[in-house]
Amino acid sequence: GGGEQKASTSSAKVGLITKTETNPFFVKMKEGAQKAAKAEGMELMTAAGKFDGDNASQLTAIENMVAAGVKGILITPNDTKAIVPAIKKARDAGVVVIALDTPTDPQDATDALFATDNLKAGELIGQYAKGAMAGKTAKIATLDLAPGITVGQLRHDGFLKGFGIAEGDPSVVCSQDTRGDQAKGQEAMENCLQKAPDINLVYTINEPAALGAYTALKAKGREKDVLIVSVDGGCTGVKAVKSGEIAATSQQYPLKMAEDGVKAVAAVAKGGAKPKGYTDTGVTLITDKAVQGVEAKDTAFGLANCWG
Amino acid sequence: MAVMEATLPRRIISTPTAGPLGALLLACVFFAVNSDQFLTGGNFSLIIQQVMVVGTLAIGQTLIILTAGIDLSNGAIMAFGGIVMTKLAVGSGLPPVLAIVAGIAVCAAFGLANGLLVTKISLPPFIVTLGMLNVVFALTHIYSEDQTVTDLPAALTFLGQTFKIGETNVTYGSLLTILLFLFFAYVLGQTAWGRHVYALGNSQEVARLTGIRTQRLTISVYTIAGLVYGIAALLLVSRTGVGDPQAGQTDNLDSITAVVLGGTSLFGGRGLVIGTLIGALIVGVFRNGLQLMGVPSIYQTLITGILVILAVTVDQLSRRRTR
Amino acid sequence: MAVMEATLPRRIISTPTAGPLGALLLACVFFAVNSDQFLTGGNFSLIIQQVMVVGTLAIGQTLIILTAGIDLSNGAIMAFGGIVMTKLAVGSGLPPVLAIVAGIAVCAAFGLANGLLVTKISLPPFIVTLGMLNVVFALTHIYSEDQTVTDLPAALTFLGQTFKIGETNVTYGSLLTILLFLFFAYVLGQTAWGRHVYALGNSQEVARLTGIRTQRLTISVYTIAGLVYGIAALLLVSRTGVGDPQAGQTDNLDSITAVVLGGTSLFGGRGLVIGTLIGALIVGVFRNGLQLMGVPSIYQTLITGILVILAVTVDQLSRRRTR
Amino acid sequence: MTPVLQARGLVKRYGHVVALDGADFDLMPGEVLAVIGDNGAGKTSLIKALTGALQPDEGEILLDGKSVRIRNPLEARRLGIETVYQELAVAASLDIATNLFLGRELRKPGLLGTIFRKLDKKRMREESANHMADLKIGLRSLTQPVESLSGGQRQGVAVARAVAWARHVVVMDEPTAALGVKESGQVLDMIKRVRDRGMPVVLISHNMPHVFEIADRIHVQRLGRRVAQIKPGDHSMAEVVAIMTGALQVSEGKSVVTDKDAAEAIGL
Amino acid sequence: MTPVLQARGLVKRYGHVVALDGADFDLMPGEVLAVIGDNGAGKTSLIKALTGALQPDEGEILLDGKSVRIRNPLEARRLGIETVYQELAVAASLDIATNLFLGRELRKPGLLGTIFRKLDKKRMREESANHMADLKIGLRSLTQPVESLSGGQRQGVAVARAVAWARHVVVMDEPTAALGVKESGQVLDMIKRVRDRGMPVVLISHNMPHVFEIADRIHVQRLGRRVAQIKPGDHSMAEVVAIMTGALQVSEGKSVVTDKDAAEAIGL
Ligand SMILES: Nc1ncnc2c1ncn2[C@@H]1O[C@H](COP(=O)(O)OP(=O)(O)OP(=O)(O)O)[C@@H](O)[C@H]1O
Ligand SMILES: Nc1ncnc2c1ncn2[C@@H]1O[C@H](COP(=O)(O)OP(=O)(O)OP(=O)(O)O)[C@@H](O)[C@H]1O
Ligand SMILES: [Mg+2]
Ligand SMILES: [Mg+2]
Repeated sequence: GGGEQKASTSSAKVGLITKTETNPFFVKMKEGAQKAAKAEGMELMTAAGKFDGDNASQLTAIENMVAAGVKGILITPNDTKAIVPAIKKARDAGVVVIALDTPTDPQDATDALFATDNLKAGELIGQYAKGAMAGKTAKIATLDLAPGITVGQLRHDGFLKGFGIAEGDPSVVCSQDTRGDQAKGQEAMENCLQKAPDINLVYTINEPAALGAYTALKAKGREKDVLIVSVDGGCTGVKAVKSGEIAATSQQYPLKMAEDGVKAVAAVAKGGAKPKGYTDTGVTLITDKAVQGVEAKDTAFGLANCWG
Repeated sequence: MAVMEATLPRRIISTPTAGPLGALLLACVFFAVNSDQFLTGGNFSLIIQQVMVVGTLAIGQTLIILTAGIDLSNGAIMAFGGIVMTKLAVGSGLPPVLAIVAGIAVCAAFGLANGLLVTKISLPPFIVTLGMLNVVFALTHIYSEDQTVTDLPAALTFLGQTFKIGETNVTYGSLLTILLFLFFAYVLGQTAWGRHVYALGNSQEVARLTGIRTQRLTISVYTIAGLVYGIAALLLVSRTGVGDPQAGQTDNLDSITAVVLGGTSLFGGRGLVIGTLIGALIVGVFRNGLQLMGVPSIYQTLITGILVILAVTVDQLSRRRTR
Repeated sequence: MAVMEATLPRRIISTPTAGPLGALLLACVFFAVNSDQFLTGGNFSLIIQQVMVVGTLAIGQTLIILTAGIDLSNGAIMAFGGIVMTKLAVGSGLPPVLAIVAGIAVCAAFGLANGLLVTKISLPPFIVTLGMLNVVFALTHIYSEDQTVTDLPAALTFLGQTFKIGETNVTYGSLLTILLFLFFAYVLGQTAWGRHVYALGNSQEVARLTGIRTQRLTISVYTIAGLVYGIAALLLVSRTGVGDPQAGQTDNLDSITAVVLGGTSLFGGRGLVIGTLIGALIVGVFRNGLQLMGVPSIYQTLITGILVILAVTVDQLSRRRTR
Repeated sequence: MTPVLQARGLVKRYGHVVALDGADFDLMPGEVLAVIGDNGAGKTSLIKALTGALQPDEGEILLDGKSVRIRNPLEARRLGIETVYQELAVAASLDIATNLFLGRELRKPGLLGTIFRKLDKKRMREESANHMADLKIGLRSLTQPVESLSGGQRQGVAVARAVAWARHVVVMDEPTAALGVKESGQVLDMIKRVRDRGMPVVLISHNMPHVFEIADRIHVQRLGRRVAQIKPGDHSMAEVVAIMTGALQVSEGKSVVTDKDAAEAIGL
Repeated sequence: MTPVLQARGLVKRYGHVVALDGADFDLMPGEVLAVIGDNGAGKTSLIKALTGALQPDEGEILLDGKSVRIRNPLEARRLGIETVYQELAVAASLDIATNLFLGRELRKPGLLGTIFRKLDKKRMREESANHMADLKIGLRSLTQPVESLSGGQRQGVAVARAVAWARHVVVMDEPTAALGVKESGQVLDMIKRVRDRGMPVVLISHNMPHVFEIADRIHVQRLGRRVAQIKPGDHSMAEVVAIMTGALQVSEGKSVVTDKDAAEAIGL
């Protein structure tokens, strides 16, 4: 990383604050930011929350970055509302703040937003599932993130919307939090199957949870007749789509978000105008078994554009 | 003083695992009444599979807690071990078995490092393992580059295979976990090393004055615990079929919960590893049973919290009665 | 035996906070050399703002650890308190000051509950507060419906306001935190209650035999700690400007880290609350300094882990030398 | 004369061990009563029951002839009963002065004390120094933590505390066990002085010379019961030891040999 | 005759307290050597230094005339030195038999023992029963945890362990302090029997009658130093006490009064 080089007064600094340290999604984001920063001759500083939803650490990171004299901060907010006052302070101090991946609430609390629409990502996968089920009576398990985390909520809501059902619909027979963790996803699926052995559609918050679900289904010999759909688009996930373990996933583009973000800050540093508004970095449904009426790309495209 | 003979039922009640065992049975009865799917061989096999990783971690945790220590780094060490064995097995051309050995050895090495810091510089175990937690966590992510390792050779997933006992599928991993518990029950109860661990937990000074090499003993405990975490890593890998850098982040507290629910004292010197197995099962039964009953996640958390307290309360009250 | 008079420097070295203080100063020197922005009044004011929430939680944690207990639920209690005061202030028409009082009272009530469970049923504090952690976490999410509470009245964010000392902006919250530390240093060192807390931590049996009402004392400690968590909740709310149901999830371990880095023994009966302040500052200085140096975040985790161990090592070795 | 402190039929069981098996107890005004008995005879259990440190399963306790329930050591203390426990009830990390005043600290006069509840450490230190000097226990500094003292010095602190605060009865469970010859002598002197103030003292001791030197009466405990109450003058040391071990029995004030071999072995 | 165990100029400081201030020590073959001194005189520190439990800052230790460094209690034990420490080195939650064999457990014969390293609990229990019976300490069960014993019973366990294992020297720091008259007598008998086996015994005690009954020689410790070595026959108890407290000094085997008042006070 760029941290090895000592703080030099010559190059302008840009900060990247991700939700957590460890999700490959954010690792890819850092990679994109690093590449762009190098190209622009800027120094990148990074920080992260300690867990999904950790607002305090992000707040501290913003303060420290402002103290370190960054030109701009790119942030994927853990708490879309709670972070707003801190962002306002940073902007008051003359720092450009761009939200990546997740909008703040209100959205105009940041100078700009480079993001995918998580609700849309969920909707796509919901529509796909609806088509793929082809009129069969669905028995759905949703493997969600954790209580109160916006992304998880948006994707879940989007899925239901795309599938055409409301929260509390009886076809959802099992809902469980997994923290996006593979082992927890597996355990949740095992218990769901114990509870409702006839589940035939599984929505998961991300691909690790999906793979956990797959492992649980395989142990029961049910992996062939249950449809698993997911969101994220990491390389492991797309590979799993290719090999048929997961039916489809909504792919997002963290690398592009971060690259664009750094470039925008660099432009400001060079005296250009501040970035504005919402730039959709796009979401694509990846599957090799496309269904009518839902636009999708195949896994070859997915693998070429995946992260992680 | 007059002497009353201890009758057999009295004896059973006064063993330290009686309370936890009672709590476990009560929980089973409750869920059996409230869910049709609970009381099946398959479901129990499932619960054991679900608790085997934390249960195995909790064996190492029990050893350390018996010496009046504590280990906050065990989940992180396990995650690192899992990444090492899977990365080596998939990427390096090393035979899978050697990769497994290397992964377990790395875990033992971190255990050794904990032990050395605790003894040679006399640092409190809590702070050593808290620091180690951060160190190992960071190393895991740096070494794995946050990539999940997939397409594992069969040797690494063998323990996830099942065999049949009657109608029920049981994984080799579950069997290994049970064997590990029996092994450590034997070691703690029937060997000199085990007795010394208890003596050390009672009082380090007393153990030292009795001529026990307390430093060597402590180091051996932490190293063996590390080794057990390595086995837990293998169990985890075989269960999930991947090497996952995100694994184990809440397992430190979960393993401590299992140990304490099993009746082992956090002040050291008192407790049984079989109690830990029961403690791990209590947690697993609750999670499984509540889910079968269709309780939403957040209420599961609520109920688990209440029941952790309740289980220990039952244990405590049952002990008080026999006093 | 001959008696040597303790010379003044010798005395300073032998106070339990000397080691932590040394570690803190060393860290400051290091970062001052390695970053231009570190050694400014503004930056120090920032660090204090950043540690004030965990620092205040750590005051309560210190009280409990001094009694040989531990509190894993403090972050969760704070989060709940924060939600209660913000929801009441925003949604219920209650005057903001009453909302604050209600929030603090709720925290104190949870502290009381912890205390009652620890004393009346003699449960181990670790397990009580672990259960309570789950319970309060769940209640927070249920009560808040997972919504962040915004648009707070001024009374709730007043402590986030700044005033000037010389050139430097200082928040009222920072000031309150410092005052709290001084207050508890006084209470622990200069009042009978404080002395009794130490006696209790030395040995509950000894305290009981000396005629201290150990149950009442323990309950008062947990309740007061809860009250302090309530103040931490207010500090948090004023700092972030919102009521956040996700807050505080790692603050339990962070506050314990601060206490231990400050030289307080986890076995109870030994330690100073001022040490805790130093411990909290050590953590804050590292986070801030490493960030200013531009160290990538995963390496920050790595270095923090190493330095936690190192700081305690320095402390331990400095004590050994004076022996 | 009504006994100051009295017990009837105390029973205390630990699991299947019966520590007290219907023990009686009588302490007369102004006397030094020695309680003797083999290890495990239930002496400590008896005085713990009398001082609120444990709750007997059965039996009655009377103070000045009135039935009382002493639910905890604090209540005993309020009733003016001070105890030196065998396990040395001192807080290891606190200093001597703090230990002496633990649970009844002195506060500064004036507002500092009433509102700020500030301790008057200086005065407590001074008074502690006086108490310790009374006992003639040499200590370098009253501010050193008790854990850094030798076993005997620690015992001295516990004794000094009990004597300083007692208003009604002083109970001491083997106070001289860890003390040197000089210090033991000082504790015995102290006990005499307490008695001379008119306050009765209960002394548990295994040291027969001490018992015979100081006790007005001896309570012999055996197998959880009082088996005899005797006056030191009426019996020789060897006889008392024989009663303690069960070789002799006392009936109506006279000794009766029950275990011939044992009695011979001890030379009667 | 070369002394069995010898020390020259031992110094041990705790912060600014000097526990040992150039202490010498000599133990002759086959003798019972009593070490006496006031509380805090450094007796425990001295024998801890001799048995590896603490490292002296200065000074030399010689075993059978050869300079040795005893770095820990295990080394002392290997050299055949067994110690009963004042703090009762017993593990509270373990049972009596386990405590007696702690650190030198017996394993089952055959494969069970060599490969499976299985303890022979039955044999350890039996042998423990024998050792405890030797000491005539009555115990209901050898499987009860030590923490449920009375103070005296616990002390008995520690003494029994030391005597059972010693091969070269037995060191006892106030072994009878918590013991009853009968049990004390048994420990003294035990010490005599150990001496009769030809093994020297170091006995720290504050009980002058015991010391005069059993000691062949007396080492008087004062202010961290040995101030005298005397034979019980040569001096009266009062004189010895006076030496201990500094009222008398011994030069060339004869007592010299140094503190006239003090000497008068004790009736010399
Ligand atoms: N907490 C306890 N748990 C179990 N048994 C106990 C407990 N306390 C005492 N006992 C048992 O009760 C009996 C009486 O003990 P107690 O301490 O009263 O004897 P004692 O006369 O004071 O002996 P000593 O002279 O050795 O101090 C002993 O057999 C002891 O083992
Ligand atoms: N760990 C320690 N830390 C500080 N001071 C100590 C320590 N151990 C002993 N001392 C001090 O050293 C001196 C000698 O203590 P030691 O225990 O050797 O005396 P002793 O002769 O055994 O006394 P006693 O007859 O009371 O057992 C005492 O003043 C004591 O306060
Ligand atoms: Mg007793
Ligand atoms: Mg001593």
